[in-house]
Amino acid sequence: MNTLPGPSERLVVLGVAESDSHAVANHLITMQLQDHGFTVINLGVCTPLSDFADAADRYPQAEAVLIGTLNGHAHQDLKALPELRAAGRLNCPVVVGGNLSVGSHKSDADRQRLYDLGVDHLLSDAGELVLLLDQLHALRATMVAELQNG
Amino acid sequence: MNTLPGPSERLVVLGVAESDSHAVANHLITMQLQDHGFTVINLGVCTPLSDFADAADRYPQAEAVLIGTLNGHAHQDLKALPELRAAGRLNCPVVVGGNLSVGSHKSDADRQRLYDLGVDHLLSDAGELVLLLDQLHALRATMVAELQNG
Amino acid sequence: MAELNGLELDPQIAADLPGWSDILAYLTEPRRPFVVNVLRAADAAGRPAVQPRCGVGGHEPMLALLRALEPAGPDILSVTIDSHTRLRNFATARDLMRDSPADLNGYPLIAHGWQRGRELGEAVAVPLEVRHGSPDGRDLFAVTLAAGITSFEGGGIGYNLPYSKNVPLAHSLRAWQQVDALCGTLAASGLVIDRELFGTLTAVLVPPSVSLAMTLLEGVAAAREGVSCLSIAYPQGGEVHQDVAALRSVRTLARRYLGTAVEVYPVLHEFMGVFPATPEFAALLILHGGLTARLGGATKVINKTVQEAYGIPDAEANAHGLRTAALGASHLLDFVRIDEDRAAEEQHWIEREVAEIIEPVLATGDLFDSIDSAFRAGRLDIPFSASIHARSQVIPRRDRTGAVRYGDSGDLPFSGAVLRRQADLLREPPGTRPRTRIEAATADIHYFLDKESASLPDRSRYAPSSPSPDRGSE
Amino acid sequence: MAELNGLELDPQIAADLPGWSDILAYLTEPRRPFVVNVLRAADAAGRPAVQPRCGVGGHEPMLALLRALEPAGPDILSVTIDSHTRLRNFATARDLMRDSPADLNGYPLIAHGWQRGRELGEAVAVPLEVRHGSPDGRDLFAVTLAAGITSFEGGGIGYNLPYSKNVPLAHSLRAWQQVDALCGTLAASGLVIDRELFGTLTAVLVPPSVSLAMTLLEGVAAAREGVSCLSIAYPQGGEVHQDVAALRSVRTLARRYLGTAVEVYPVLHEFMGVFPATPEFAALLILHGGLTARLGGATKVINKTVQEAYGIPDAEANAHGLRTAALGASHLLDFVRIDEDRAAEEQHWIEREVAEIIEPVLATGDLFDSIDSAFRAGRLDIPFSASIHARSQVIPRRDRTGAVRYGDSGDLPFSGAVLRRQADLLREPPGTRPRTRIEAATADIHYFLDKESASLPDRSRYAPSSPSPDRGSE
Ligand code: B12
Ligand code: B12
Repeated sequence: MNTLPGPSERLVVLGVAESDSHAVANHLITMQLQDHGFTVINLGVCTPLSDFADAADRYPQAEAVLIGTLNGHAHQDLKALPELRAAGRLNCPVVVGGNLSVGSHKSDADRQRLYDLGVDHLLSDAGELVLLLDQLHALRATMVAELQNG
Repeated sequence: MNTLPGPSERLVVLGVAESDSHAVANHLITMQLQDHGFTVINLGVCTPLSDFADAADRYPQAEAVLIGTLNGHAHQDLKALPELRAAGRLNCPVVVGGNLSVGSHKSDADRQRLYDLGVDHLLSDAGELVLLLDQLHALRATMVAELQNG
Repeated sequence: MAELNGLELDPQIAADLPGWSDILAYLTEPRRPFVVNVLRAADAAGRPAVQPRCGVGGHEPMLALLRALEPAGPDILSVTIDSHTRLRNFATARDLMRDSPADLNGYPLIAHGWQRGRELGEAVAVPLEVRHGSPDGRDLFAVTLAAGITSFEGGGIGYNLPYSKNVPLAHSLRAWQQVDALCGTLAASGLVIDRELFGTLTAVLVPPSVSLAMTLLEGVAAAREGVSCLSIAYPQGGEVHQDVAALRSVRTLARRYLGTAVEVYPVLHEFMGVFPATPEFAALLILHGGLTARLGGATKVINKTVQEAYGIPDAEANAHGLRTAALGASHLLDFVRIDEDRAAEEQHWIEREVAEIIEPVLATGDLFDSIDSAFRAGRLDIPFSASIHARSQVIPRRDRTGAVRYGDSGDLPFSGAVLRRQADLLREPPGTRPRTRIEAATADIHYFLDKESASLPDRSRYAPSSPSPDRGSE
Repeated sequence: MAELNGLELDPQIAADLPGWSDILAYLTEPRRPFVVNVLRAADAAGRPAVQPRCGVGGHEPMLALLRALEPAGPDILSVTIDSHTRLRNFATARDLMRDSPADLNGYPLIAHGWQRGRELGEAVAVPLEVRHGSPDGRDLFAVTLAAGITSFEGGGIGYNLPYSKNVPLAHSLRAWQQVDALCGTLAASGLVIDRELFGTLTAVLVPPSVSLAMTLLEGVAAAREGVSCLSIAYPQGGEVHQDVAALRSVRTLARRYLGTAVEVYPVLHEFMGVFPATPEFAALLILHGGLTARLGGATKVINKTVQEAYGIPDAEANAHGLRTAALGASHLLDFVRIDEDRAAEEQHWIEREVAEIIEPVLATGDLFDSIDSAFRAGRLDIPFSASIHARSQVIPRRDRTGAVRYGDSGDLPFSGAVLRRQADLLREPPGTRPRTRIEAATADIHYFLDKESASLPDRSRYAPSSPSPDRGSE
């Protein structure tokens, strides 16, 4: 089969980082993704990275794990990512969005150290999320097709 | 005689620089010096430096020539000072006060180039004026006394 | 469990504390500044006290921050606590304090310890308040007291639902009951600790009657334990008549439900929603908050800063915000009148809505059980809850004046009159294009961003000089 | 003397000008923006247009300044002229333009020439106004017209007495008569040049009726020459009811004395006295000016900046001031009401005082002679005159509300009723310590500095980050 799965089959895992209780964007993103036909496994606020990994294990069809982090603690809250990946977990794309470091003067280093942990995509506006998910989805479909054909 | 002259005998020449029409400080300084017993020869606003020299010639007893300059044009408006001094004029202390250069970011160079023209004292607050005049006055009295005694 | 005068504590933390008599001795030193005195003076003068939020990870930087802010004239200074400490991840806070304190979004007071806490208080002349967001703040309170800090924010509802995912209300209410009880003991011996209640909740589009209902229930609980000084905070929503009415309601409702044994001070948290990014517009909103505080008779206002949209502010921006809020709250704007009839009408309805929400809760048996079961049933509720223990069936909406209304009041036990008025206020003029729930929510949440673009022409070409918004750096 | 359509000019300057038909052709190009259209639109919308002062010596820096300010959303931009050009020291202006343009406090338009003037207009989309302070502005007006600039500030009284020492009024009035006559000719052929009258005068403590009396006399003279668009500027004194009343009086008095053939637009110059030095306080005053403009129904407001106390502002501070004034004048502060009864009472008295000052002047023979002899006799007068041709027997004082009153009205022909009211308003409560004339004048002049120290606690410890006040650098 070469066709993309229907929208109702699309699923993502969403949540807010471990030390962070900012809930509003989480509520809105859930609505937005649902309106776009996604099934959203919403783990809510204050979610340790290991809980994200558990959810990803439970839903292997998840297209991505989406982690919001507003309070500036992104780096600390995602610190376990290399360890979990080394253990073969959280292998789907990890997309992180929000306000990514403490303070009003941001630097590229703040973003780089998140990439260094293994975060796949950094977004600062959830408005870009559906577009990114669609791109990732198309990419996966192409790869699957290549694997099947190759 | 070693005693200072009485206050009523004290006289200054006051005015505002050539291109400058700011009048309020000029009105206030006149009142202030009069209240302190000075005779004020007030040349008013927009007064070319040569007019100050003329007044100084006319009032050789003047303790100082006081020039206000608010509009930022101090340097240009006082440019003739070296020339006049070279011609043996304006030999009493020249005191300049106000806002001494164009713009909101002042530098020491703005002040230095006024000293370089020969300005004797720069004040930014007319409140310091009477004190300065008294100091100059005392100094002159000492020098006169020394000349007489020496 | 260890214990400090009725406060159950983590044994390790308790072990590090000084003795109770040492704590009392330090608190009673004559030069110890008490927040309650500042509040009394501000209230008497009719000029709101101004207080910034502030907290950084390192101890020296924290001392420097307090010292940098003091000349800007705060009446009270804050020790804002980092998120790990709030959530009792004390070990994480301690590790970060050691390895990269700048990565902390607040001051880890427990990790630094009460001795350093005393140094903070001694560094400045004005009194301090500990501001946090801990569903269970008992250990933090013990260290706060030991540090000689005389004001402590929080309550069993307002520091639970916005600040954690899954702490049962029964747990947080009992934790805060212990805090309040200890304040009661201290008050009985003449040491008045100010307890501020966080009516701001989830901050974004909080209907005034939801905010007031929660703080009044917490207030009843606190008063029962003998707390004698309560600061009741309300978050500025942005529509001045509504905000003024809400602040004025704090006093009438407190008299009605808390009696006269407790001193109650209304506090305004300057606009707590999504903040505009242009410095001039942000400054106007900060000034506007100060003005709102004064018009509403607030005793205190917590200022925002022009860096709110960007991240935790630096000291300079915070000092600027503080001064701007103070100017808004000063006599300079004495000439400003508002439509008092409109404010009075708002106040009437706010008081009525609060009564309809809390009176059934106060009427039945045990207060904590009653609160707990009301939340389960949705008879108490908050919008955009962080916690799974509130249903968030309440959906707020701004009306055309910008006032925050109930688009859906869920299972709040409102009378027909209240429900009809809310529906009327939100009725769109005929021919209005219907909006999706996300469009409506986003527009209401971005209210001041939209006003900002409308009022500052060509804002798109605006680029802030040094800090740039995170969204700009993408 | 050379001549341009009735305007007598310096022959050298005239020689450099393009022909009259070229000037007309350039002005009538369809894309030429006219200030009058901006004023009409602002008036219709009920939102004051906002305009900064701006002028630097070099041409490229001037282009850069205009381009830097445009994104901040001005409705009109200024070409502020340097002092040498104002006083017709064209040679000095030219030398400085060549050798050290940064030493000029404005743009020397005559030295740069009309071609560069056109480049300024073409660099931005909004129309320009030439703002100066020339007792005799004829040559500057010729270059302004040739540059295609459609608004020109000044008048025979307001651009003489504050701006020079010894230019006879007879001279300046006749110079401006020629400017007005040419505007009349242009208006007759459909090209409406906005003429702004500088009611700000000496800016410091100007009683509203003095300001209005002068601009109305100039307005009568201008209307007689056929000028069809007049902007009548009034300087914000700082007491809102008085300022609002003065702005509203512009419209009623203009109808009474100028008839309906002239379009008249009230303009507020944001506080023109000694400006506070703390950025937050300065910003509040700038916002307050925008609000005053809107409440008073001004068509335009000229903004100040947080660098006013320090020196000519940089582009960033000017853009900030512009945005802040615009926010003050925007719908955001719609909720603000003032005591309308108080404003109406002020307006009644301002109108009466103006009538008492100008009606005798308008009643007798030749207007210019009449103005001239009234100034000689002190029946017309301004405080703190720069010129020897006004007596400055008028001594202004602030009353306890901050409104500007007549401490001494000299020989202004006021009725007993007006004099009694002024005396009553200034009567000190019994037991007040009498002040010397300097103490009183200084306190009134430093009104906002004193409020600044009172409202921002511990201002003594305030140190501005980069620009520092000149008085601080001593
Ligand atoms: C409302 C609010 C609160 C409320 C939150 C209520 C709740 N439970 O939700 C309260 C008052 C409780 C609160 C508390 C705190 N807050 Co807060 N808060 C805000 C505020 C004002 C608005 C946030 C918001 O709701 N925005 C609305 C949503 C829709 O927008 P958003 O969150 O920005 O999300 C957008 C993007 O970030 C992105 N996005 C967000 N999540 C995700 C996820 C994914 C996967 C993607 C792709 C994108 C994405 O897309 C969204 C839409 O564009 C902001 C400042 C501001 N922006 O004005 C501060 C702010 C986020 N808070 C901040 C902080 C620090 C805290 C505290 C730690 C207290 C403190 N030390 O000051 C605590 C948090 C405690 C904890 N354990 O985390 C800081 C973060 C600072 C930093 N990074 O340097 C901010 C920026 C304020 C500031 N300037 O200091 N806060
Ligand atoms: C009122 C005012 C005017 C009035 C003046 C009316 C009049 N004829 O007097 C009007 C509106 C007409 C005006 C015009 C202009 N002004 Co003006 N004006 C001011 C303002 C607002 C207050 C000045 C004032 O009267 N202060 C009250 C007196 C009591 O204080 P003071 O003048 O500062 O004087 C104190 C000290 O400076 C000092 N001092 C002053 N004189 C002297 C003399 C001596 C001997 C001593 C010892 C001390 C001393 O002591 C005084 C008491 O402490 C200032 C800004 C401000 N400070 O808020 C701008 C300001 C001085 N003006 C300024 C300018 C540039 C002009 C113009 C050139 C227009 C322009 N390009 O913007 C024209 C001047 C035209 C010309 N030919 O000079 C600039 C100067 C900028 C700079 N240096 O970089 C200022 C700072 C405004 C600004 N930020 O741009 N102005």
